Amino acid sequence: KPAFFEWLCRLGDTTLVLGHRISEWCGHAPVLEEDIALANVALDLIGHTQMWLGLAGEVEGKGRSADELAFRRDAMDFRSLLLAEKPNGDIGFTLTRQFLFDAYHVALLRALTDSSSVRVSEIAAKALKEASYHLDRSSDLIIRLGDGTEESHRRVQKALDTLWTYANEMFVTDSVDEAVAEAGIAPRPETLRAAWDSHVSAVLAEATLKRPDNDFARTGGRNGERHSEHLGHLLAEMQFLQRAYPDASW
Amino acid sequence: KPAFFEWLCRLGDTTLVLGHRISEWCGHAPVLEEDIALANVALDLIGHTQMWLGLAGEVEGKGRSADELAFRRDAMDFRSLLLAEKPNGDIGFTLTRQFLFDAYHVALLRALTDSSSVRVSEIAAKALKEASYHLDRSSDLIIRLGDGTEESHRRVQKALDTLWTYANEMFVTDSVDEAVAEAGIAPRPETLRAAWDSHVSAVLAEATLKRPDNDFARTGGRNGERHSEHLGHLLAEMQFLQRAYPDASW
Amino acid sequence: EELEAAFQARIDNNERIEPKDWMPDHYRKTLIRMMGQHAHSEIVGQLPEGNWITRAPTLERKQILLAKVQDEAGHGLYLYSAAETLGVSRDDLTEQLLSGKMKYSSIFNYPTLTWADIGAVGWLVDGAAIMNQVPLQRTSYGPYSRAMIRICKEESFHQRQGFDIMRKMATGTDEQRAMAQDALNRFWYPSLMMFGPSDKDSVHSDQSMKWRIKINTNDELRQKFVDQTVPQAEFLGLSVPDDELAWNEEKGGYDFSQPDWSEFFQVIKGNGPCNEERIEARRKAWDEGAWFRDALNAHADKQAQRRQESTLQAAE
Amino acid sequence: EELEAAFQARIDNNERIEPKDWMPDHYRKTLIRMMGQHAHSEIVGQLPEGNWITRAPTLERKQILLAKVQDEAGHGLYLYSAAETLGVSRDDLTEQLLSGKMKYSSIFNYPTLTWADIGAVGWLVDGAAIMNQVPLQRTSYGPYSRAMIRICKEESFHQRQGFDIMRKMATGTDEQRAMAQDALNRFWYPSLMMFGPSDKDSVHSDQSMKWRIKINTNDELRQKFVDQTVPQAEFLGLSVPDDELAWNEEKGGYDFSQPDWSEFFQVIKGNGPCNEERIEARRKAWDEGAWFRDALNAHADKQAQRRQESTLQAAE
Repeated sequence: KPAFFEWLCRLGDTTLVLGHRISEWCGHAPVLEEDIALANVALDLIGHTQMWLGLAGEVEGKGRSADELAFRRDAMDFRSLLLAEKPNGDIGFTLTRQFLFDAYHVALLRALTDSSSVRVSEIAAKALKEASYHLDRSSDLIIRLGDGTEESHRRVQKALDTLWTYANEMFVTDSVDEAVAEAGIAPRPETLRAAWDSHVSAVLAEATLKRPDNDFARTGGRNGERHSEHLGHLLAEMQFLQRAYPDASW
Repeated sequence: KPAFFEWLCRLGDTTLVLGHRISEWCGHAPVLEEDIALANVALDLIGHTQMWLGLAGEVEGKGRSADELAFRRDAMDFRSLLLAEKPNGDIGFTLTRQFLFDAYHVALLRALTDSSSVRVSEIAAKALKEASYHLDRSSDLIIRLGDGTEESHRRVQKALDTLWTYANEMFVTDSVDEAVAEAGIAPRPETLRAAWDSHVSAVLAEATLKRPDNDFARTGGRNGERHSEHLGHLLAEMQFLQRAYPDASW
Repeated sequence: EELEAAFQARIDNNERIEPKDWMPDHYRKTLIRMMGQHAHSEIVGQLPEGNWITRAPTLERKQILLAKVQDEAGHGLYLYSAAETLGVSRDDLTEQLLSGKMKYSSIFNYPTLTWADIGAVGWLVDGAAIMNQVPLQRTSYGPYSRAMIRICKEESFHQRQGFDIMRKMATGTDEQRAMAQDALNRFWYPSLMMFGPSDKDSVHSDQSMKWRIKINTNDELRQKFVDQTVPQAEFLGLSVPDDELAWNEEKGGYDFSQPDWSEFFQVIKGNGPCNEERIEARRKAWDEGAWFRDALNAHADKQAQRRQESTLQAAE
Repeated sequence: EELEAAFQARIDNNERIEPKDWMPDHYRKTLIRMMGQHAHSEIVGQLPEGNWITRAPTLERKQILLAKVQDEAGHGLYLYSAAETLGVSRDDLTEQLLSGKMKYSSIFNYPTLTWADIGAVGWLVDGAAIMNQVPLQRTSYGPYSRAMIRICKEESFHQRQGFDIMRKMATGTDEQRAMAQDALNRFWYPSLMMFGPSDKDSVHSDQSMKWRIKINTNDELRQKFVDQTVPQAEFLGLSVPDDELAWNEEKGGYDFSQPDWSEFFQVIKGNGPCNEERIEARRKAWDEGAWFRDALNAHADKQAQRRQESTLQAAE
């Protein structure tokens, strides 16, 4: 039970934080089509957050709603991937981060459609449609940017090199994952690596980008042991109204 | 009384917000000497804030401390100058903002040393020493940047043109100012303009910079009627701990 | 001259003008200006609302706001496309926005300072926009008219959402109520300004009405807006910041104070609260995105070349 | 050889080496490396603490933290100046930091995540730094020794302030206590790493000790740090995250677990939690400030020229 709650927070916090990051682009994207597409991705991710944290609240059984989990926990209690916490950088950096996440997200959600938890499999099925669309889009853009100009190639390659060790966190299996895997709720993260690798490698090849070879995994986000400094700033902004007006309803 | 409180908040909120902005430079300045100097200015301004808001709390008589006023009021209740709320931009922008403010600050504090309120005149005397030093420094830097390279000249001129209409807010007199002036506590802001103009014009001339001629005053910060969008973001960050942990003492 | 007469006859006959039809040069220019301004307003209009996406108070409110801002970008897209049928490209229009040659609605130079402002923007600003736009569904230029039909449908949805935020705030805690009243105070007159100066001071109006690019006068629409909005404010328990406001039985509408038109002209001149910041944000997005747009073009060129090469090879 | 012997004799005689004195090339290089690294650590060390200035919980805490970060920049300044006496410029050293050729203390690659971390940094990190630095007041190179004397005085003040934050947190609400414990958990082992690898794995040590650039061994200092810190943690009611920790009567000190040295080497390699972000922040400050430094130089040149011209005119 606590493992299941914890694991749900890992999902919901990651989509929340990443959705927040993406939403920071609203009105500031380099082309109108990206303004629309990024808002759409953010919207989907916040939708997933509602479902995952909603379920987390139910599983916890203390009557906390998705909103309470989202807006009333401090950084220490968050379980978001470090990758999601990374600031946006330029649009190439944002799309690279998205691509690395989307490939993992799709592999994960696909596996979760077979979850022993009906609730999990239902949510996963809904989310998978959206995530697949995100992945199509980000894969396509990585190919176009990687195989675009020298500058776009250089920028995306640099983003990839920077983000790689953060992406590796997605495939680290710990005791929470073991417990949830035991219960048939979710796959061990390490088992998602092969599918991820094959999709990512194929896209990078077409994009003429070099797959980084640093296997080191920067960890601490998903297990909550050591987040990035960015998370606190993000939450200060995100949670302001709920913190400043705890008695209000909106 | 309410006018006096309001007027004290105008001072204290402005030094608080400007001190916050300056402190954002810590560790990010272009030379080590600026890291040190900017931290020093921020430190002084936060010190002034403690004195002004401390007195404001006393005058209000509801038992609110300087910290409560600083960390538990939302944007609507702030009375900071729009100039102070402006994001830092590059170091030239920051120093231009500082120069325009310092020249006003010195003129104001000098006048306040003759305040009918002993408390005000005491605080002003203390703050004046520091503010005079700030003004010497920022004046000197404006001269060096204005009469430096073409690029530095262009950057500072642009900052000046952008900030000018915000600076004009410092000299707008409203009913609060009238009431406080009636009581001999403080001068009417408009009376500070001449001293400001003469210092600013002299420095700009030496800096080979052109004095902007837009007399329009962007208002709404000092009277609280229409702040900038920046203030809310700044407060979300600044007030996070006090908002998230209302029962804690630090 | 003959062409012009025939053109005017078609308009008088309620026919739609389509891109390939002949049209007077001035008609084309006026439409480009209107549609461009309208498109720019949607784009710049993302900014004041976008300012609160990261601080939306609940997940649901965040989703609603994201969807709304996304719709606005979508409206921008329809309108630029419609303008392109008149022979002006989106990039051209964007350059004109950034250089200050073309304007956007002045209302977006006002800041959003509390969450209630997001309600007020939906309720008042979208409300005023709809008032302006509903008649434009029947405008004489076909692509513009069709874009407006799609847009109006979504806008009225946005307005209801804005009103819903206001209702929550106005019936919430004391602090929320204060925010709601403050938002109304700050957005009331700027919303009235959205209809433009009084008819007697308004340029370009006559010809535009003859061409059915403009359907109602500014003052008509403003009156209609006030008449619709005042009862809503009463329903919310908020007071409209106008001491002169009074029901006038005779005209069947409210008497109300005019906004401060000198403020309006200052805002247009660039002295609004957020003018620079709005344009600066858009310029930054445009300039910093240049490499991105270049890359997509370069890739498209490469792909085209590759297709051509493989066609040639297949033909050999 | 003779020179070297005389040089070593002076050191053995506890004399200070001064900039104009002859010194072996390797002594100079080792000192440049040490002092440069030390200066860079002060500069980079501004970042994790600077991260909380804008969120400090009270005005007084904000002032204390500002003053502390300012002191660190000041220490950087002393140390760069002291290094300059060895013939290397501050700009050179900065370039070497940014290119990765020179290091800074690995501890600053760890993030500050809660307000308690600001306490932990003062208490543990400054505590460990002082342990390293106190002996350096007696180091053989005069300018370095004098810089250390100034620095140590301020550092011990910082350490007390850090401990004071921890005390407030450890005796505060449940949430504050949890933050304090969490900060100790995260900073304990990285602080132990600050003394460097165990003596048996440490390079450069012997020669440095002979030259009195280094006074104590890494393990000696680490033991001293643990012995000093454990009772403080007990006083705070916090538990040191080490199951092996136990008082050893015989050696008159604590037995404790070694940190995970593979983590240490990963951090040095660049895989610490914040390596890129730290260097990126410094690089950005440096690159974006180039125009500013150029302008100050250009102005100084102009002024010098003007003075020269007016001197010439006066002479005519």
